[in-house]
Order: sequence, then C-alpha cells, then structure tokens
Amino acid sequence: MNFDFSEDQKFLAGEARKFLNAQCTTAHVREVLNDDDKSHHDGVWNKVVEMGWIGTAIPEEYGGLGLGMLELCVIAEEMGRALAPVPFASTTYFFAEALKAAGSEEQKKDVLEKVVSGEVVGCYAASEGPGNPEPSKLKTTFDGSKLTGTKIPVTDGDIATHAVVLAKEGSGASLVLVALTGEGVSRKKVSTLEPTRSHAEITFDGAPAQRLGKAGEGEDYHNRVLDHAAVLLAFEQLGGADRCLEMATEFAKDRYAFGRPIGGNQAIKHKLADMYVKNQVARSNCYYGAWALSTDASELPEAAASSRLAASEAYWFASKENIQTHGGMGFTWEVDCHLFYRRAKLLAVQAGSPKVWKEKLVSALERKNAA
Amino acid sequence: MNFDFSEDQKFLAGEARKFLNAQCTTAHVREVLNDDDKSHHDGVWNKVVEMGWIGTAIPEEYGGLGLGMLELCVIAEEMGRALAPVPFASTTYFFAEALKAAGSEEQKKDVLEKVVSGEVVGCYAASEGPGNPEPSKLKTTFDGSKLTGTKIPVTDGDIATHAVVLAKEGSGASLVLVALTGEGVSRKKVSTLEPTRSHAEITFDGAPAQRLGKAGEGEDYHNRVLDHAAVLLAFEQLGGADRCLEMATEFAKDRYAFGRPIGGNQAIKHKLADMYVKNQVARSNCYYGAWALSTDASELPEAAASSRLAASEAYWFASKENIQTHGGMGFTWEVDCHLFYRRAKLLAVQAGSPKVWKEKLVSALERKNAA
Amino acid sequence: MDFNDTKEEAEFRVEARSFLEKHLKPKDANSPRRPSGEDFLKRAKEWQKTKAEGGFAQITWPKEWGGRGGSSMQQVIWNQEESKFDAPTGPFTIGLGMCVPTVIAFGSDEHKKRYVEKALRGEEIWCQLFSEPAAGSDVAGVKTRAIKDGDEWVINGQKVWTTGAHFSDYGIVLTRTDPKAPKHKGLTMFIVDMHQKGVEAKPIHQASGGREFNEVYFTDVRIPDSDRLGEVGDGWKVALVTLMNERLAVGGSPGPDWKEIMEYARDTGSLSDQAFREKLADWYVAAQGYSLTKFRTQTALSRGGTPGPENSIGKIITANQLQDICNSAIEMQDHYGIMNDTDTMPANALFQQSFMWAPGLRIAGGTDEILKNIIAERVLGLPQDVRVDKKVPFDELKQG
Amino acid sequence: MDFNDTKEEAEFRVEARSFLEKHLKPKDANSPRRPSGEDFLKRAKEWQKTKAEGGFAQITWPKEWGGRGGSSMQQVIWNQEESKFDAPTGPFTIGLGMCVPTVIAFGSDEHKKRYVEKALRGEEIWCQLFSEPAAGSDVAGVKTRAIKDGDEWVINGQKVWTTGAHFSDYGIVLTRTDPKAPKHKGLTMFIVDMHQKGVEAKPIHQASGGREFNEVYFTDVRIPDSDRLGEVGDGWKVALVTLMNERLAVGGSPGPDWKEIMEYARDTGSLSDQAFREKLADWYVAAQGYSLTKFRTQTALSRGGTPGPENSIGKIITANQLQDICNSAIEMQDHYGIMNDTDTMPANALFQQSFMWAPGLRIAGGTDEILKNIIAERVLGLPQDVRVDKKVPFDELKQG
Repeated sequence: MNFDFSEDQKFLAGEARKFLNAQCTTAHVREVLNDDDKSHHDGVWNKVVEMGWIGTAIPEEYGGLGLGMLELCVIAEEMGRALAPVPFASTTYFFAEALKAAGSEEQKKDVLEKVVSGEVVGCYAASEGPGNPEPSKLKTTFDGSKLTGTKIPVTDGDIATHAVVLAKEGSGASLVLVALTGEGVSRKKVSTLEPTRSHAEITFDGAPAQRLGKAGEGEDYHNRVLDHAAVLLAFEQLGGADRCLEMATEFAKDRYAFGRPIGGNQAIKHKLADMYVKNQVARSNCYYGAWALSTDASELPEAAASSRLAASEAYWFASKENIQTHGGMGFTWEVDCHLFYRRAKLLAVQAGSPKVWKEKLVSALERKNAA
Repeated sequence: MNFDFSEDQKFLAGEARKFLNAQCTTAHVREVLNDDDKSHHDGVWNKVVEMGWIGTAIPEEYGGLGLGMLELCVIAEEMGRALAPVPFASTTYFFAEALKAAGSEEQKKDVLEKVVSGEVVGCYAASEGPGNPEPSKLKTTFDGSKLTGTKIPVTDGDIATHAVVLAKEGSGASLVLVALTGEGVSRKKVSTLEPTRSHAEITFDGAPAQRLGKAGEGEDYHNRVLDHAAVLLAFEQLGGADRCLEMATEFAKDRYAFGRPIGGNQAIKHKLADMYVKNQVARSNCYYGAWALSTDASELPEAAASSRLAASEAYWFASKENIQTHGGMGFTWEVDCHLFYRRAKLLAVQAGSPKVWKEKLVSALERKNAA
Repeated sequence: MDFNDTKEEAEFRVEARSFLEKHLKPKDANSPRRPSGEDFLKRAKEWQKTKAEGGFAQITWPKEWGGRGGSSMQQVIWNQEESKFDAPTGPFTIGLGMCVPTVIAFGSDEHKKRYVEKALRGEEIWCQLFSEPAAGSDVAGVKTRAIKDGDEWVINGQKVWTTGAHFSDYGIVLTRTDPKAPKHKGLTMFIVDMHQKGVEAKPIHQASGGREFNEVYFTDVRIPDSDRLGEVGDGWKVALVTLMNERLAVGGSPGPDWKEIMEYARDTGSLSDQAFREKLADWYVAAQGYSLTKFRTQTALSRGGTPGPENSIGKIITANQLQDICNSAIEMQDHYGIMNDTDTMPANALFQQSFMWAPGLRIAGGTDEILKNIIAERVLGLPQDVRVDKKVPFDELKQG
Repeated sequence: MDFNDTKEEAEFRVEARSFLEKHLKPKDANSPRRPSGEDFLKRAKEWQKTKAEGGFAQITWPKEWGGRGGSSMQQVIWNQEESKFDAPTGPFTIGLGMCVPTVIAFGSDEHKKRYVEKALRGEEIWCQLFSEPAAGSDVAGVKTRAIKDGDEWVINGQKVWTTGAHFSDYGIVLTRTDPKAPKHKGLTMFIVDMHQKGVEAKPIHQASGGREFNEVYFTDVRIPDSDRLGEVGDGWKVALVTLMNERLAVGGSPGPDWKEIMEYARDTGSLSDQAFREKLADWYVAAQGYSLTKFRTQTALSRGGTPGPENSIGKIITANQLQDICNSAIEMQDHYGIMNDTDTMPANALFQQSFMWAPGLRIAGGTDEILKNIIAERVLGLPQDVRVDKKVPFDELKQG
C-alpha cells in the first residue's frame, strides 16, 4: 500500500508548475479575459502542445507519451492551478478519453496522433439546454452517417476542429465523431460567466459523422468518459482551490487592519482552516480517484463521483471565501480572485453539476451494498 | 401595523417569568430527571394549574380566562425557557386546541372546564411508530364507539387522564376522545432521550370513545391542531434557545483561558452571533405565527410552518453550541446544558420533524403561488 | 400584534398608492435590478422632486425641511408601496439616508438651510467618503490628510468604494487631522463640494464587470473651516452617526429571492425535487426572518426606539442567501447554467448576473465578519477583540 | 499510488488475520460500541498479552521492548484487520499511544526497563493527567502544585476528564512547580503511581448519563524526584510530545457512520428521499476524505515523516458528522426518534445513544475551535492569537 504519487510523478508536477509559472501567468489569462475576440491563449496552447502533455496518457502507438493516468492527474492539478486558458481539458480529458474508450483501432490511429501533435483540437458535446443531458431525452440525432441537432453550450466548441457528440440513434444513444470544419456545421460563440474558457452553440444540419463504438451504447461510453473526466477535472479544481487558499493565506498575513495582520483574527484563521480541511478532503478523494482511474478499478464510479464532489465543494468554498478574505480589493477586476470564482463555477457544472454526481454516487453505493 | 406584543402581554410575560424563576428552577427539573419514577413535577404542575394558565386561550364560557392566543404564546415562551417538567403543552396546545377545533358544544362544555381546573390532564396521540403518522396509514381504528390499536410514543401519555387520538374510521380518519383511566386501555411508560417529559405506549383494546367533529375529517382537524401546536411549541423552543444564548454568553464572559475571557475569541463571538441571528429569525417568524394564529389568518399554514422550522433550527443550534461553548463542563450531568439539548430534540420531533414541516411549508407556498 | 393597517394607516396607504399610480409604472419582470446611466439619473432627480412636491419625500422629516412631519410607520407604508413600482430611487439612498442626516445632526444652521431641502428635492446628490485602500473594515484607519491653513483645510489623499461619486454634488469626507493622536482620536469630518478643483472620481472596474463604485482622489483640495462637521478630532463620533444610519439602509438585496428561484424551478421542472424543496424552505424561513425583523424594528422605532446594532443581522442573511440561491440556480441548469446572455437565458440571466454581484454584497457596508463582531460586542456584550491600535499614535501603527 | 498490498504486505496480512481468527470473534451488529466494566477490562488485558506474545503488540516498537520491530505499514495492516474483530483494545489506547511513548522519550533507562514491556504486555495500564477544571483548552493553565521536599515532590491539586483513571496503574501528571514563572515555563512532568496514598479517582457523571471519565484528586501525594520526566520547568515541552501523539490517536469515532444510516434509511424507506440522498453523499465524501487522509499520513510516516498538525482535520470532520448523522436519524423517525430503549428501537437505539455522546466528542482531545487554531497557526502559518498570558507570572494571570 502506498497512497501518494511517486518521486517521478512529483518531479513531473514540479516541472509542470515551473513551466506554467513562467509561461502561463494570470497576465496570460487576462489577455483572453479582456479580449472578447480571444477564445483561448494560442501562445500558451502552442507551448502546451510542444511539451507533449496532451499525449501524457495516450499510448505510444498513437503518438503519445504513454505515461499513464496518474501522470495526467498531476498535470491537470497544475493546469487548474494556473487557470490555463487553453482547450486542454476538452481535448485531453474528454475528446481523447472518448476515443480511447469507444473508438475503433482505426479511429484511434487516425485521430489520436493528430491530437497529440495539436493538429486536432477536440471538444465534447453533450448539453442541449438547461439540465443534465440525459441520453434518453436527447434531441440531436445520428442516422448512421449524418448528425442533426443543436448542442449548447460546448466548451471550446468554437475553437475545436473535431467534436465527440452524444446523440440519439434509434431508440438508444451513440457517441459520434464529427469534424467541425466541414459541411453541415455552424457554430456561434456564446457568452458565459467564465470568458477565459470559450463556449459555443454548435448546430449540426446533416453533418457527416462516424460512430464511435457500438450503436446504442452511447450511454455507457458517455458515463465512462464522464468518470474519467470527473477525476481529471477534480485535479484541476484541486489545483485551483489550493491556489485560492495560498492567495488568501498570503493576503491575510500581509494585510493589516486594527494594527495587526487580518490573519491574526480567528474569523479569518478558522475560515482558512475550514478551507484547508475541505482541500485536504478533496485531495485525498482525488488521490483515490486517480488510483481507481489508473487501475480501472471497479471502485471507479464512486471514486470518480466522490473526487468530483469533494473538489467541486472545495473550489467553490475556497474561491468565494478567497474573495471575502480579500475584502473590497477581492471584488475588483484587477485582483485575481474573481478569475478563480468564475473558473470554479465552470468546472463544477462542466461535466454535470454536483446534484447529478451526488445521485451517481449514492446509486453506486446502493449497487455496491446490494452486491 | 404593529409587530410586537402589547404592554399587557409583556407584563404577563414578565409575571410568568418571575413566577417560573421562583417556582420552576432547573433544580425542579432535575427532580424529575433524576427519579425514574417521576413523570412530571406535580408541585410545579399544581401551581401552574392554580395560576390558571391552562385556560389562557380557553373562552370564559368554558371556565377559561378567555385572553387569547397571543397571551398563550408569551406564556409558552416562558414555559420553554424554564424547561417546565409538566404536561402543559400536551394539555393546552394539543388536547384543548383539539377540543376547541373539533369538539361539539357539549363536548367542550363537558371537558374544557375540567381541563382548566386540572381535573383533566390531556394528551394527544398520533404517532404509531417510526415516521410521520400519515392519516392514510394509521393502524389504530375507531368503529364509532370503540377504539383499538397502539399509539407510541404519546407525550404525557402515562399521566394524562384523557387523550385525543387520531384513528382510522372507515376509509378516512377521525379525531377521537377517550378516557385513559377506564376499561380497554393499558399504558406503559417508555424511555426517551428527554426524561423530564414523560412518554408512554398506550394500547387501546376496544376502549369506549367518542368522536370529535365529523367522521372522516380527522386529517383536517389533525392539521389544524398541528398548526396551532406548532406555533405554541415554537414559542417554547424560542424560550429555550434564548436561554441557551444567555447561558453561553454569561459563561463566555466569566470563563478565562489564555489569560482572558473565552468570549473575547472571535471563534466564540461569532458562534454566539450566529446563535443570535438564528434566534432573531425564530423570534420574528414566531411573532408572525402568533399573529396568524390569533387572527386565524389564511396565512396560518405557512406561518405555523416557518415559525416551527425557524424555532427548531434555532433551538438545535443554540443547545448544541451552548454545550460546545461550555467545553468539558458543558458535557457534565451537573451543568444544565444537556437539559436544553434533550428538550430541543424532543420539541423538534414532537409535532412532526422539520422534514415534515418543510414539505408542509413548500406545499403551502405552492398553493399560494398557484392561487 | 397586528399586520393590518389601522384606519389612519389604510387611508395613508390609499393616498400613497394613488400618487404612485399617477406617476409611475408598476414593477415587472423586465424592470432593471441595478439601473444606472444618465437617463436613469435624470429620471431619479425628477421623481425625487415629484415626491417632495407631493409630500412623500422623507416622510418623517419636519415640514420646515421639506419633509412631511409624518410617522415612521407612514414611511414604512410608503416604502412598501413605492417598492411595487419601477421607482428610480437608488441615487438618493446614501445622501438622504446617511449623509444629510449627519449634516442635520452636526451641521450649522447655515448648513441645514443651504443643503437639506435641496437634497430632499433631488436637486443635489450626496456621497459618503469614508473607505480607503488601507481603511476598509478598519474604517477609522483613514490616511487622507487634512492640514489647517488659515481659515481653510487642505485635503490630500484617496478614498475608495464611493457609491455615486461621479454624479454627486456634495460629499462628507472623513480625514485625519492629527496623525500623532491614536487612530480614533485624530479624525475630522468635512462637507466637500465634489465639483471643485482637485477632486477626481474614477470608476472602479469591479469583479462583476460593472463600474458602479469609484475611487476619489483629493489633491490640494481646499475646504473652509466653516464646512467642518463636529469638532476637530471628533470625526469618529460624527462617522458613527452616519454608520448607525447605514445599518438601517443596508440589508435588502436586489437579487433574486426564494420566490424567484421557486418560480424558476417550477418552470424548469425542478420543483418536484425533494432536496430542492428543503432548501427552498430554509431560504424562505431565513428571508421571512429578515423581513419580519425589519417590521419589529419599525415597530420599535415607531415607539421611540433607535436603530440598534441588531439590524446587522439583515445583511448577514441576505448577502449569503443571495450567493447560495444564485449558485443553486446555476447548478440546477447544469452546464447550461454557466451561460449569462441576458437575451436568451432563463430569467434574463438574473441568477448569473447576481452570482457575480453576491461576493461584493457580502463585503460592502460591513463584511460578514465585522457584522458578527458588532453583534457579539454591542448586542451580546462580549469582550472586544484585543486591540493593539487603541492607544498608539496613528503614525506609529504597523501598517503591513 | 497503490491501494493493493505488496507481496510482503499481503503475507503479513494473512499472518495477522489468521492470528486474529484464532483468538477473536468477528465484529457484528451486536458488538458493543463503547464497552466497559470489569469483565471487559480482564478480557482486554488478556488480549493485550496474547498480542504481545504473538508479536503483534506495538508492531513498530523495537524487539527489546517487546515490539515487533516492524514497519508502520504493518501496523496499519494490523489495525485494519484487528478492527474487523471484536477486539478489546480501548483501555490501552492512551497508555501505549501517548503515555509510554512519552516515558520512552524522556524517561531514564530504569524507567524504560521497569515500565515499557509491562505496559506492552497489558500488565499495567497508564493514564494521562493533564486537564484540570481551569485548564481545558488552555492545557498549560494547570494549577496542580508540586513542591520539592528533599528528594521528593509533594503534589496537591485536581485533574479532570482522565480516561481510565480508576483502572490505571500509572499515570503521567503535569504539575506546576514554579508559579512565579510565565504559564508555559513553570511546569514539570512526573510519573505517578495511581495506587498510592492520596490519589483518588472519582467518576464524572456525564451529560450522556455514562461515567467513563474521572476527576482525580491529589492530596499530599509524594513522588520521588527520580520519577520526573524531563527537566524541572520543562513540563510543557514533555507534554507537547504526548499531545503530538494524541493527534494520531483521536479522529475516529465509534458512532454510526454514513453506511449505518444508509442501511437504516433503506430499512425504514427513507433511502428514496432525494434530500436524504444528497446528505448521504456529503457524509460519504467527507468521511472518505478523512479515512483517505489517514492513509496519506501513513504513507508519509512510512517514508520517514512525523505526525503533524494536519491530522487535526480528522476530529473536526468525524465529531461534527456524528452529531449530524444522529440528529438526522432521529428526525427521520419523527416523534418516535426521541425513544431510546436499546431493546426495542431500530439499530438498538445506536443513533439515540450516540446523539448524547456526540457533544462530548466535539470537545474531548481538543475542541473544534482549538483544532482550527492549530491548523491555522501551525499548518498555514497565520499569526497566533494575541496572547496576554505569555510573559506574565502565572500567579498574576487573571483567572475569572
């Protein structure tokens, strides 16, 4: 038994942090924030592609580094911490994992190498409006070769070259691969609370597309993709939550009121202690999720759910109380607090809201207890 | 508009407090607590009867003082504050209110005068086991003249002379009046978390009984009784919660640690501020409930629910954090904190748990919004 | 205990309502929550003048200053009725609620004659200049310096979070006149003409994206000694009167409440979810607790009481509840909830907009933490925090 | 990152399990949660002896003291396996977990020879005598006085909340030897024979009704100077070592957890309630967070780390969750939930019993508030509370 990352994995995390500290500061994030025309930071993205990180958990035979999910987890934590304004999650946790889970050998060979090289930028399109996109209620349809319907919002939908789409096929659902640059596809950028990550409405009007995996098994693939993405997003959330705790702690030590640092007040001390407790709960659950993911353990459904829930809760609390700790300054555009508050909310709903994951978790516990 | 008790009502509250401070101390409460054979404090009870408080809201024609519900509310607050170990709530808020709501003129004449004089001690029997006693699922039956079934737990069921029982009659439910001292009734004291208020299991085996009001309308009467009792219990809860806040505040000022009063620590200050906020929320909701009760306003269902919910939450928080504020001493038998913790829990479940009242509240809001 | 109007109250309510119906449109779902801009300001001034002429501006103020000489319960009734209409009142809240009452309490007869009625008639707008970059929760930590020069004072420094500074005509400004005195002792309050040379207001870009607040820079601004409010060195005493009035003003939130999320949930099919229903009950109970507490306070005021620190509970409840409601509404919409386009989103993206405002509400007018300290110390009588800054000369205090 | 045993770990687990199966019965729903009494104590001593003889007592301790000289991961595996059996371990938790390690760290060779192996073999039980009526959260505020008299010390005073004092053979006692020194400076630690004249243990009647803890009175108790642990005046340094070990020991709760309330809800039909399901998810996530954090700590220990203040998170989570779970279970049963008869109530009234225990758990071994201070100061490095008692002679400190 050994419940920590290895020295190699920690070294990778350290290198990633150093790289991002230099190449992806909040000044880079603000370049995207302050420019409505920018959907992501292509300078940062090109460097991330160069580092080969997209291929961390993609087998060498498809051009990846073939390291594994644990390595991708430590990179995800750093990307979250840095608020990286790039389509890394969409391409890596969702699109590539969907291909790995459901794609044929040919499809994987065709696409994954281009993903690693940056030629293909992927996104994952499930949502069609308010509420959890339940496969049984989808309106987007796939007839075996063509895709029709509207997906909204799709994270990175405006900059991706390809999408994996959850669509209705016959009486079931299927996962479908579609090029976004070809015919039958129109897309429109949509405005969100988190402008450093772009979102689009994508309309398919008989767009040529190919199925991933078996027809009608889309729900199973979708759930598998979500379980994978949940753990990886949880690491991004954890990275963000920890950065909020650091920011709040630093500020509380430096900011004076009533003749002493505000961090000497128990109101602040205990708030930050609560933050620490939540972040530790998230970290431990995330590690368990990482282990389940890396070993494809039967515990993955509950481990993914609990890491996602713990990390969503930790990031929400840390991001809002980081603003509160900063006081008036925390509510200004110039101070970085709100960047984390925005990102925290996006990551909490992007792969299904906490409500959905609580139900997934309890259902998994029921199945386990009945077994 | 005028959202406070009148000077007369405040005077009554002051007199009640003075009386109870002298006649019903926690030493009296402990006499019942420490003696398994004692179901209530009959010395205190006799004096409460002498004061005529049972008749506060009973019309003069039935021997009461004919004051009104607002006056009964202020007395309830003081009874709750004093943790009075007597069957006042059972007799006054439940039994007498049930008779007032559903009894015939003859029944009221027969019984209420004896209630006021103390000859009749009443209780209200609805629960039949775990969960909310829904009228449609009752197992106790009434055939028009005889009552059969088991009620558990019945607060004050072992000391009451009479009970109002919610029973199944035909396909509906009815409220039924039954003497507990006659044939066909057996009762057994049951152990609870709150030994200063007694509880019994009562088994009816064809006990002679009479219906209150119309057959099959028991559910309506029952809900009306609960709405009335909810507001009155909420005042008892409010009194208890306020006493906890006072105890905790006094202790925090007097107890020294690290060279100064523990109440100088923000951890304690903000805990007690939270308690104050909850108690104020409860008080304001209770006043609204009192107004709705006293005027029989159409808002009574939601006002009763929100006063009960606010007061249950306030008392729960105040009673548990009062122990916490007292530290180790608060966990000893000799310090009074646990008396309030026990009472808080009883009062929170006695007329239906918060879960049940939340649903009642939201249903009432839906009806109102649809109207 | 009576929620119904007395006969006189009912008559006044009818009078108020018919006046309102004559001049304004009822509020509806499309009424803006946080209106601003030139046109709005113009409308607000006109409405204030109309109110004053109708005898409905500052109902409790004496007639000699343009008030009605009415009761505080009439003011409550007016507020209730006015809130049902699309009334442009925002720009006057701080001036009439906090600044002008301070002028009335500490100003000379000349001040009162010069300023009070004009403010009440909407001809002049006031702002409150207390907060500074290093004096937020610690309001008395102001560094803006006032130095006596003959019959004038020369002001230099920076204020922050000043609501409406860019459209205000006058302000009350808290300054440090004696840096050698302990923090609370060396302060003095002045009336300042916001149009004069050396006063510059710059909007603050908020985390929510908006620019409703300002930084205000003072550069060699000269103020005659006659525009001092209270004695030299008594500025903190004067400020406390302003802040006491603030407590009555803050608390409410323009954001969506239990009712709006209930409607939203009904429309989107979430109202049948038991977990949501229980949350809704909690929100309702706390929101009712706050509204009803305001009624209790009004009853106390109508019986001659003063607004006490217990009013601090309002903002603790509403600001946190607003944040919680918005967060829940967003999560209820799942991924879709992150979108914030007002034209296409349900409820005009009200929940998303307010989500970005809520963190500010928890800070403005006293943070949660400061308000809890106020309750603990001033209501419950618990010991003050250990204060290292009480007796030290201000300029020797550690500033971090 | 691997939750599976290595080959060596798996072999050790098999060995441990077969030893346990040979000597104990598996735990079941009827196993008592907080066993006590003479018979239990006898069983506990026997089991401790059996463990020692089998080489499973204090696995990480060197063989010379009766330990196994094993790894901390073996200890974890042993604990996991032992917890599945109805093992009577309670009476030794404090002695072997906190007191004897302190003797090992500060005692003489004679002490170690005399006490360590006997404790490990279950022949002698130890208790920890720190808390006093006026020294709870403020542990260093002890007043129990030790005065030197030749080669002996004379102890007078009162301790409180001493677990197991009435069946303990020895204790470590924190005393004040110099009241003129500041609070933390005038303390000294001793080993005390609990059977000697002048030591009297009286059970405390708890709010829960039970009597598991004790007050201990010292009246002219004489202790030879050779039974001092650490230098005169260094008692606080010694106590900190004991308390650091406490942090690893506290955290778990014998009360019902998410799994038990889930089973209870399933049996009573509440598991379909969405509001309950969401609460259950929250409990599960936090409880997992705590258990998994313990694994992370164990991994750190196995790599040579020391138990740090971050372990304080355990009790904050578990004690509050216990109270919340019990409260929810009671309310789920409605009026019926107030009943607490163990023979007739569902789950043997476990939720009701633990409801009365939970407030104590939030206080024992450090209140929520003290633990949060520890995290804030020692993990996050935030400033200490302003301390008025740091430099003042103890006997001049205000005591209230």
